[in-house]
Amino acid sequence: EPDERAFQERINAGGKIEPKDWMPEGYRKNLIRQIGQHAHSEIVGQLPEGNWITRAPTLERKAILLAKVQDEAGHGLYLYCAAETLGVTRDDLTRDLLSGKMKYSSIFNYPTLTWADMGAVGWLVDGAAIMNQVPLQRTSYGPYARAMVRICKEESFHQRQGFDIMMKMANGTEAQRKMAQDALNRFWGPSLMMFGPSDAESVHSAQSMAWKIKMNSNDELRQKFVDQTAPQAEYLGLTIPDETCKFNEETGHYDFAQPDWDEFFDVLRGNGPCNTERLEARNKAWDDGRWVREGLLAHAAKKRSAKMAAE
Amino acid sequence: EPDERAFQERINAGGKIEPKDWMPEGYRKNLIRQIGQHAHSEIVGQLPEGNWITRAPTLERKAILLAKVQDEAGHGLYLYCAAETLGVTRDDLTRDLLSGKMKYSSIFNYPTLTWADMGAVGWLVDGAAIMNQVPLQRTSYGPYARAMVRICKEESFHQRQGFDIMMKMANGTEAQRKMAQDALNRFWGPSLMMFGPSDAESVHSAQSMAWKIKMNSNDELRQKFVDQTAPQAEYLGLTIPDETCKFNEETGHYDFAQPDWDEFFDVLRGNGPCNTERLEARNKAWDDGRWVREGLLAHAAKKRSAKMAAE
Amino acid sequence: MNTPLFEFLCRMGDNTLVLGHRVSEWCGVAPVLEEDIALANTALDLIGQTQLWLGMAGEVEGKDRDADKLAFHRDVWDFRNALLCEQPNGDFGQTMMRQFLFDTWHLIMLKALAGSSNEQIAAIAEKSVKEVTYHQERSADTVIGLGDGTEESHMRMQKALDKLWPYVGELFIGDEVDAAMVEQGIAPDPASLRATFDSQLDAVLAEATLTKPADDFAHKGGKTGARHTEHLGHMLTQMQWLQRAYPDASW
Amino acid sequence: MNTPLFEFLCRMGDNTLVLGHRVSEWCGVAPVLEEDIALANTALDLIGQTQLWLGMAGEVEGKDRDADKLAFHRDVWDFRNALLCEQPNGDFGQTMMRQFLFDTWHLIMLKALAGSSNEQIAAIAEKSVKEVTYHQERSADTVIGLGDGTEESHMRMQKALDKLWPYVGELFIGDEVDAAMVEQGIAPDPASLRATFDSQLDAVLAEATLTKPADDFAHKGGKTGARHTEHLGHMLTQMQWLQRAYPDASW
Repeated sequence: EPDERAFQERINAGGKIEPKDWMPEGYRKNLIRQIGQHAHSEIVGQLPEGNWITRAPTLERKAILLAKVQDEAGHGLYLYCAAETLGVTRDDLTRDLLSGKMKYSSIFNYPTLTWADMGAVGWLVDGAAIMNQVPLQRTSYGPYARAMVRICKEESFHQRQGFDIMMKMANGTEAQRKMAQDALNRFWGPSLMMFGPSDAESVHSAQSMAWKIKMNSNDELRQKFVDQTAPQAEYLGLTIPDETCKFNEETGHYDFAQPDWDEFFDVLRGNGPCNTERLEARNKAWDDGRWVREGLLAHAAKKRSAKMAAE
Repeated sequence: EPDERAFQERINAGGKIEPKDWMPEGYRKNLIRQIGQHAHSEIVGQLPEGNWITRAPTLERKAILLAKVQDEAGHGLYLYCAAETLGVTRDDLTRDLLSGKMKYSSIFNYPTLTWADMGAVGWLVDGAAIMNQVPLQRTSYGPYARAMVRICKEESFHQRQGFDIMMKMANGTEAQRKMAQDALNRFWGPSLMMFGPSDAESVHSAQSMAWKIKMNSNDELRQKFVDQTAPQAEYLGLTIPDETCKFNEETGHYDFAQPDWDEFFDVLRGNGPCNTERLEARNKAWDDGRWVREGLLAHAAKKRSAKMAAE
Repeated sequence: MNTPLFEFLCRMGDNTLVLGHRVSEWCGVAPVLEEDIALANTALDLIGQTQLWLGMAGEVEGKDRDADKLAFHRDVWDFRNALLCEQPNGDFGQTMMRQFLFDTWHLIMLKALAGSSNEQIAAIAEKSVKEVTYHQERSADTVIGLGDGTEESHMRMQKALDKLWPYVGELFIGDEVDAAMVEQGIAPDPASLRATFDSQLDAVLAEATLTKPADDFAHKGGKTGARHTEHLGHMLTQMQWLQRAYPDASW
Repeated sequence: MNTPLFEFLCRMGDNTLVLGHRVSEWCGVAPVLEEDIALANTALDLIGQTQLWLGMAGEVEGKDRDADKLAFHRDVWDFRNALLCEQPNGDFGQTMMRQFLFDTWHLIMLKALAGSSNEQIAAIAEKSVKEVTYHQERSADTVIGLGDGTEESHMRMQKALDKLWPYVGELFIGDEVDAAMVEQGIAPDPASLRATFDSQLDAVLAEATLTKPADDFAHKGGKTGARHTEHLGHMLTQMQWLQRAYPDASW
């Protein structure tokens, strides 16, 4: 098919696909899934950090955390807008999130249990997210690529803030060091899982890479993440909960053990520590907010018709 | 009327009126109001103390407070039973409480703000309650008098526990002493109000005293309370928030200033600091519990009919 | 040391601290994404203002207490926020009604403080006016939109107004601290702000088709600290937890 | 010092502490007065048992920590209660379902502990068996009454069971602490209690017309302390507030 060939050639040449351009149905569908999941992750991702806003230890930390969570909501907004250019509405996507039909990043199904988790989330979770997202600034779909540019700028700021919290904790009192180590212990494996299973097992990978909506292999990014993070852990004086995690002179990379993939699939199936709570929280917000959305819509309609009557 | 005369003579002779005995309609009505209000006070009275059960400072204090609140629910139960002997149901009385038609003791419309308030409530509020209740053990209505005997025994135990908390606080750290004094400052006036306005202004007093459902004048009991409490405050090293509160050698009693009766009437009208919260809490409990009450009733009915079918 | 000034600064800072905390409780669970963002933004501004007010309070006091020390190491009786600020969020309507009532007072107050004889206060007020102007526009719009929305939203907003109304009066009750501020040209007499407040309120309520309650009974005890509601203590258990549990740590 | 024994005692004591706290949250707001009394009574028993278990844990540890020190001065990671105990109350049905699941396990466990080689543990267990027998009868009756009540009560109880089921498995998962206890004849192998639990559970669920979920997935991390749920930290802000804010005070 000539359309499809032209489309692929344009991508190969580094061109951008824009909303009104022809695109294969699979491309559209895959993008909706991917951007939608990413948007949902930003939204659900507010919850584990929101859990500590009311307990932040200083006014400054509270402000930083609030700003961060606000940014995440903003990222959700950009991404829903990007998805909408593909012909779905935000409400459609939201309903699929709330019914459990669409997923969000599994990492947000883990609980935040101490203040150090705010550090670990920034350092590890945002760190892993950035690894995934930086290449996506060059993705083939224009609105998505542009959203990623804005998002990446803010994410790397968040990651630095997270690392800063970890430094304070790691250089703090004995209890703080303990919290920091405990946070690393709990978030290390789940962070490695953020890149997805090995590409060998991944269904969508080859086509997605050809379409440039996936830019690197999962294993490649995971290795990059470990290579970046392991020396940072050392710098913090914390121990990565993996005895095999060592620099390998031969490969020039850090060796590391695979995370517990059984746990990953458990979480995907809905059995993560917080799956139920997260979906309940979002569903409750949506249901409790119905009267507000309806009220504001009704008011806007009244104003419109009053304006039309006056014209 | 001979019935009425015989009734009054029996009371004058110190006899007890029992549920099946003839009684004037006014006597019945007044008793229902008085016993019902007393029962409601026990129920609503769980809330200000319940507010600190989850924050009790030691396991022992938590256990003592739980036991106390449990006793109060028990007192409510005795009193509703006594009221039911007069031909109303507990549900009738509850509905009148929830709609605001029936009152409960105004003191429970004040907030409990520090742990010292648990002491002040026991020492002052239970102390004032006992002053009111001890004479009621001799009230003319048998079921009421017998309920009061059980209640008074437990109340005086509670009062001692409250005083014990105050002692710990008053002899504790600077912050604890501050909490103790602050609690006394806030609860002194409201405690004096517990005896009601001066008898000169009280509508029901004369008839109720003839019927022996009120045994002493409000002012008399208030004076007794001040005479008992002032030396205790002194013993604790706390200052009663009333400069005029001094022992008067001539009268043999403590002088004291009247509490702020405007505030009292504000609270009665529903404008106390916690009127709204208290009624909301009780209404919510009742509404949320509907399915439970209905479920248990339905199950009991099923069991009954299964049993009848089997016979 | 200037005790009335310290008190006054705590009142300003505790208002923003406590209300900021309440607003931040909404994080991630607002009715629409745009509201999540707006509420976080409001909370953020209020926390920022808290740092300025309580920071200055600490300096004025001169006892080596900074804004964090004041925020996280005082117990209920030392808090000076108006009772309105500590009231629970309730539903979104109650939250926005509380916000509108507070914002409207806050903006009038801050505009007056921008002319304070105390330059530092004038500067804090000037900075805050910009933020609060936006808060007030937003909360007024929401009150109007929901008051004049559906039958349900109207009913909920009227209920919210009725519930919160008894906490409005305290904002305008003066005491000896206020008198000292007036005398020094630092701050306005609270009562003097009422007329402007009422006229702005009436205009918004009219558009929102809401009825101002007839009873003007006013709860008090927040800004003097004499008697807060039971809600504040519960808020502090959360807010101050880490500082209380690990007093030696730095974060 | 006997570390596995200390761990074991903390597990027993933290279960009763945390569940006792949850139950005490109902104070004054139960569906009927008789339930107010019964719930307060259950909470009271559990707090009393906590004093015994954590008191003994402190003695065994020998670091001068008494039951209060352990209850009020540890942070989440040091808590050893099963995740089931820290789950929120939800509605009354969820509270009673949690209670029934816990009571049923608890009673079987305590009966086994009554034969412990450690006399002090045997004595605590024996005293507790009396109380918990009553708890279990009551919670089983309530589960039956509400399960086999109205359509709504049935639906709510099934929902409660479905929600809490993933927290049941942890009660029966053993680890090296349990192995040490078995070896010393102090406590039974957790897995060995499952058959009795299941048969008692099945009997009650049958009478309650409720269906046991098919999926046996079990959350874990509570009794080892490796990963509690987010609920525990919030509970501790309340529970430990006064002790944390005023560490030098005695009460």
